[in-house]
Amino acid sequence: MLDVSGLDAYYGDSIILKNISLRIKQGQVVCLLGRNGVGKTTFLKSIMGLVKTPNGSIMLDGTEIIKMPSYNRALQGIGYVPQGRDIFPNLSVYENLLLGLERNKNNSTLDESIYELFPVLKTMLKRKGGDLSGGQQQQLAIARALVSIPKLLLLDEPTEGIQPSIIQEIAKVIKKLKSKGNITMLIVEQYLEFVLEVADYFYVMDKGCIVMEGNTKYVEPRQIQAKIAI
Amino acid sequence: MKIRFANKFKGIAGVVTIALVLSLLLAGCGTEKTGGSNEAKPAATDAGDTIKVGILHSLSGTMAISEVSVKDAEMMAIEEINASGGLLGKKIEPIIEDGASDWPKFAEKAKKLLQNDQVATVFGCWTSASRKAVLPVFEANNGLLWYPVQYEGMEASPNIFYTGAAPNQQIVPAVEWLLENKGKKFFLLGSDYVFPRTANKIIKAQLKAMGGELIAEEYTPLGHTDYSTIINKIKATKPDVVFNTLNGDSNVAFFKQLKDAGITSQDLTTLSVSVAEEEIRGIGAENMKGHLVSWNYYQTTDTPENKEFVKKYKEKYGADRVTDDPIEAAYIQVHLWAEAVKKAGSTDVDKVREAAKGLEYKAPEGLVKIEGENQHLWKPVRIGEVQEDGLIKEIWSTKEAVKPDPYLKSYAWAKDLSN
Amino acid sequence: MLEIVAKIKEYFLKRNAVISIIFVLLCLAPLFLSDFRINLLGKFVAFAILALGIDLIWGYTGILSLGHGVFFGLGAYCMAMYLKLESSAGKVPDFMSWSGLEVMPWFWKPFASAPFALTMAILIPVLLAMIIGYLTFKNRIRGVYFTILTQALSIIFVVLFIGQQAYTGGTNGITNFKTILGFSLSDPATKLSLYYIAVLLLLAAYVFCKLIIDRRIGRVLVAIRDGENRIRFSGYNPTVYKVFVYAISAGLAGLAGAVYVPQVGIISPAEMGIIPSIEMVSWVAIGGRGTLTGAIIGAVLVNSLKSVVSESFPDIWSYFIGITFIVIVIFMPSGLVGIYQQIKKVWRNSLLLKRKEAAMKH
Amino acid sequence: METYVLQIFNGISVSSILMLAALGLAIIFGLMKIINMAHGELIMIGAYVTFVTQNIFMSYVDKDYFDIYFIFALLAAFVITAFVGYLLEITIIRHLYGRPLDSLLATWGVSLVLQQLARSIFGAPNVDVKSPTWLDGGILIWGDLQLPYKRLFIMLLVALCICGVYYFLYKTTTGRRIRAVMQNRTMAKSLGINTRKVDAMTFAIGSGLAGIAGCALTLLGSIGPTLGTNYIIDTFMVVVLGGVGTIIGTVAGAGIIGLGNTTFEFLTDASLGKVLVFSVVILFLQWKPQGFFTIKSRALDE
Amino acid sequence: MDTVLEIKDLTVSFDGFKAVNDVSTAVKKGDIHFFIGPNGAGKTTLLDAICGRVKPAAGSIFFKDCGDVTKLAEHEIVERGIGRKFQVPSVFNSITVFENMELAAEKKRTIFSTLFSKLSQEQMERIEYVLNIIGLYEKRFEKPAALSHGEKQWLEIGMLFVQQPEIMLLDEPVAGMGRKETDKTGELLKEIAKDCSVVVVEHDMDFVRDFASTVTVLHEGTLLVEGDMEEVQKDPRVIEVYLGRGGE
Repeated sequence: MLDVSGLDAYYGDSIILKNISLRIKQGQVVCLLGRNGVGKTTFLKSIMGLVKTPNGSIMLDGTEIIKMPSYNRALQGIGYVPQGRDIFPNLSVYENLLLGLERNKNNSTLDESIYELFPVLKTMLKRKGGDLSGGQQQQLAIARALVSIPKLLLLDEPTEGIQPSIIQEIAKVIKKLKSKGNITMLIVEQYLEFVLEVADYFYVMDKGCIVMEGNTKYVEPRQIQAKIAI
Repeated sequence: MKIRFANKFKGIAGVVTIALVLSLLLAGCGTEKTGGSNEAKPAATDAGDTIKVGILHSLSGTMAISEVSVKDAEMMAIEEINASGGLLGKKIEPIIEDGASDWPKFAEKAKKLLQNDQVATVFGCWTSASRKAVLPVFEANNGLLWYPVQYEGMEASPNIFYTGAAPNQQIVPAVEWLLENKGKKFFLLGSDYVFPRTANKIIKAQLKAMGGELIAEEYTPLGHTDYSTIINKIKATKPDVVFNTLNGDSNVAFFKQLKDAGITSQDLTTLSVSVAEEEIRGIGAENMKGHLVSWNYYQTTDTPENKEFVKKYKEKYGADRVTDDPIEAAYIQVHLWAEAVKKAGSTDVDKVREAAKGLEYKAPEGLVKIEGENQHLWKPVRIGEVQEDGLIKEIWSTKEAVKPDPYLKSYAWAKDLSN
Repeated sequence: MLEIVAKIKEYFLKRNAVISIIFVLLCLAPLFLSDFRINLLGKFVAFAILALGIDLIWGYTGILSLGHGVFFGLGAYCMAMYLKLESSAGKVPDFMSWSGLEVMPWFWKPFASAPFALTMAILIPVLLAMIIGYLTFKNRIRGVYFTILTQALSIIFVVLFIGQQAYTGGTNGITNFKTILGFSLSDPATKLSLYYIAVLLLLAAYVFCKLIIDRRIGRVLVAIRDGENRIRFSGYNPTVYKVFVYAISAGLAGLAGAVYVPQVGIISPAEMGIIPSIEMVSWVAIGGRGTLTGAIIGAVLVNSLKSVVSESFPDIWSYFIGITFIVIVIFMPSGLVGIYQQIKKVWRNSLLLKRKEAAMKH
Repeated sequence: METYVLQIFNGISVSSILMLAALGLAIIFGLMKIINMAHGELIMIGAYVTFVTQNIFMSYVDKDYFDIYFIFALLAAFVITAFVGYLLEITIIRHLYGRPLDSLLATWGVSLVLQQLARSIFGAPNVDVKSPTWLDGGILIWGDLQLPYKRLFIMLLVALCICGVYYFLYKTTTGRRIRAVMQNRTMAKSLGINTRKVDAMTFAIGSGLAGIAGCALTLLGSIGPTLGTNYIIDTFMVVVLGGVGTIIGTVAGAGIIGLGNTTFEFLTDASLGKVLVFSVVILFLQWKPQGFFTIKSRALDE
Repeated sequence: MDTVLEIKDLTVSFDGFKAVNDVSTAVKKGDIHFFIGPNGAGKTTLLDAICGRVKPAAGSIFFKDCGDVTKLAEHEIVERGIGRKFQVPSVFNSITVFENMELAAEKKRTIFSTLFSKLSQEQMERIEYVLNIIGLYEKRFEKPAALSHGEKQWLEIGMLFVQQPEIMLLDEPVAGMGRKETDKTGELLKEIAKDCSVVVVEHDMDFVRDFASTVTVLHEGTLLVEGDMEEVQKDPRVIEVYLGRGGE
């Protein structure tokens, strides 16, 4: 499904990622763990084409996308929920959702089923995105990424700065999506409990390299904790 | 050791780079070095096989709309002279400078022409402001400026020849004519700068002396684009005559908007002193039809010299171009200077000035003569009406050329105006 | 003794090599250039004084003012009033009588004194800047808003000066000066002295600005540029500093105006307008904002270029100026000095690399 | 009485002209944070396009149909100016996003070049555009009170443009895309929006509106290379006074400046009127530094 | 312990929306006082009100013996001894780490003194001392752009510390930090709390648990519970709105 190999990424002149390789199978929920500043977010950005990636390859469903501009990658079926949510503050909730449809050109009507996942959104369609609370914005951002049913969903720290009750809800949504099985997810997280709850497979990143990977079912949380904490 | 050397090297490199840049820059400034002497007499360059003359007009900025055509006319006259064998056996070489509608820039370029290029004379300027800016330069360097535009008078520098109308050759007769033929109540409208303000001062004195009545006096900033309020004021005060000293662009807005307000030349007499054929092209003849102007020359002026002049000008610059008063004045001033040089046998400023006194020339506008006393021209005065085709029909004119009187000394009512 | 010499050497040849060369060249220029060019250069030196002020407020503090023409103009008018009065020899100046003014207005009278005029040339811009700055900065008008507001300011002054013809000379401005302190303005010796005075004042202005930016206040200004709100929470009141730097920069502009007028011989309201103000900023942009040397180089270089190009291509010179300007602003935002520093950096890096390689071989 | 009624009409008329000239600027400045000093020159291009269209009609179209040239001119002015705007965006403006003060300086260079270009192509003197005969004259209300068709037409045109822009920005997919890109470029990109295309289009539309303004201005004023310089500062004042980024702000800003200008001019004179209006604007901004209408957000950052 | 800061009936509103609604609380001397609550509960706004960034619609804030500080400008409040750190690290990027500290350290902040005064020996020592505590002594001549995220946070805390405030307001000081950095920050706070009171807004519950002496829970602009972590954690309302059903 997603096959990254030998990827380097630069931020300005400084190299952030060195020779990263990572694979995700269809329908899998994969988590990328690591301390702050090791390049997890940069990795998602490099899949999205938001940072310079002079070397390496990113294959999505057998298509090489590393040379494509960001918007084209989105059109290939990647949904992206960035750190800090990046809701359009002066657009209404409804308009924010509609923008999620940019990816499938022909489909201009919103599928009502999205409100089943996030009932809270239905009650505030007319409000401005910027007026929502952080947790609501996070839900809106995920909903926005989901409305056009992406092949691959990238979630960057979905729990950061969110109150625990909403984290629970988000976890529920992810599990629900996973059970349907038609979506592949890559989640960047620091919150280990959350990861173990939702993910099938994990990678741990440190200083721009992958240092550990494995199946979440067979791993001792302490082992990961050790890798992250050092 | 190595490090030390590198540091030193680096320092030297920096110094060299900067020195290079600066010396390039100074070299750019100092294209010519004139022997370091500041007593370099301009106009003393009879050596060589050309006579350098300066042409100094605004080729960019807001004044370019008027001055470019004037420059064209001067260039045409120079070419004529060169084609007919030149002057004193030499070709005239024009050096063109752009005053860029900026008065200090005019002063700078005048200095450059006189001190650096040592030109024999300069043809140039349009606005009074630019003339006032260069005047001290010409006086200090004993240069010679030929100025082709009608202006507000009150000036007679020995270093300037004024080939446009003085107030008594345009404004004063026009007011007199209006009082006689159109009515007593005057509305004075002008752009907010020196010519309109001074012209209106003259008009006010004249109205007072001749039984006219001043209804209102309005000034708008240069580049003003909306005249609806002024037109409303005109409507409210119901004058007999609007005496218009607006400049350039503003005329377009004024006449277009006047027509839209439903006021035609039948309803209201306007007389303009800064609108000539060239400006009418920009305003649109349909907007100005029937309105009056006052000048010394029109494209339609019926003299054999003019037929020839118009033909040549159109051949050179295109059939759609028109001639007008400042263009004609610019054209003849080059010839006047050439005649004076011939007469003096030299391009020396003092000699030319002396030779020019009383010089007569058959100009397109009729016979003109340089008045030695104030270096203005004797000119005929013509009042005209704008026609449908954008040309101007003469409806009244003085029998003969009028003597220039920049200080209006011959008018009793004007004695308080000048000092 | 040797130590002092070494220190002086270090100071002028190493740490301030560029600026030292500039001043040496400016002092030697009369040996190479004609009177006319020296006169022009003198004008550019006046502009350089102004550019220093703009650099202080824009380059260091990050406030873009497009109203510096006003301060320049006010300074110039103060000086012009003095020159005009001296030339009129006690009579009412010519343009006043054209406008129908019989008696000299009261506020003109003290300008007959040169020291008074010169003081006012600096003081009036400073006071105006303090008033405007205090109001706008206190109300936290910033960035683009301040810039556009200063444009409105320059329009107001231009229209006002044009409209008050009897007091200001209207569009014509004030011109036709004869003498300064009794010396004839057309005398080459006077001109040369004026040039050297201009260079001297530029040096003074440079040292003054350098003193400011090398002190802690210089860091405060840069900090305001980087994060105005943050500096409040370090306990500094940015309003005071902004007003201060605005006033200093206005004062330098006024001084520049006073230096400009006797050399050029005219000041008109057009010089206070928006277009001259934008041009002033462009000098600093092209020279290199945030470095005092850049401001001086920019002012002299851009104006020289403009003069030369407009003389060679009077019809189409605005193409050159326009395009140069676009290219520099877009592709070299740190200006000529920035390019120089970059070259230096690349050079140093390559030297370091070579040294490393050499060390490896050992 | 008539005088006062007409004066109010004049005020509204001046406001509408300012609105038309400022609308494109409001979009470019408000959405893209580009201070386009060449906006006046885009207006000038619109005016020259009208001039050229007129000449083409004069040469190639039957006299009876000459009058409809103006409709074509409006369209042509929009399309061609938009195209010039597009070219500017892909060559110059593109490099200036996020540097508003630099954009001011660079576009000033652009305006110098465009002015000289107009001078080279059309010559320095003003040119004449004949207004269509169906815009001659005016509605006679009573007595002397005549409201010129041209001014009424411009008011109508402004109303249409504002409605059009509003509809376009807030009701169409493209408008939504534009707003999304302007609020968060990176996120818009990540959602599959081609931001480069949207940038170029936004700038082109802002420019196109300037073209329409230029076309309309031929009805009232002069057409020359320096046409734009007469409007640029007034339009900036409108945008700043109204508040950046809101159409309603532009309307309010233009209304205040237009009415203020004519009122002060009526009471004093044109020069003093201008001084007074600008002074009032400066004072007003002391009170409300962000202009009349501001986009409020809880984000307290810069 | 003495009360340093007392907030009385404070209300802050944005266009009618009450971000902080009638909140009263107090900060004691030497306390590390945490404000927690869901997003949008008004925590940041509360800090903004204390340091003068927003003006309250009603209520007052008393600081030491300075009286009500809500009427003062930001820099005046800083002079009284209230320091503030923002969520996003905001240090001055064009000047060096040392110069950043210098700007904060110098107490005389008038134009005249910035023009003429130099740092005293004592101040130099204090800057060096603080630089050592925050671990940036080695990097003091570098520009902040070269620092890591965590180091920038520490630099900003250091800039506050060197100001010698009596109360320090920190907005999410450990956001974006790893565990180890977070712990180090906690230790830093403890060190700081020896001389001054610290108010922290934070989400990281482990961090709160480890270092809080007092915790105030805000919810939708109002004060829900106040007490030590033990009490707060047990409160059913807090569990309901914040900690979530599962607890932690």
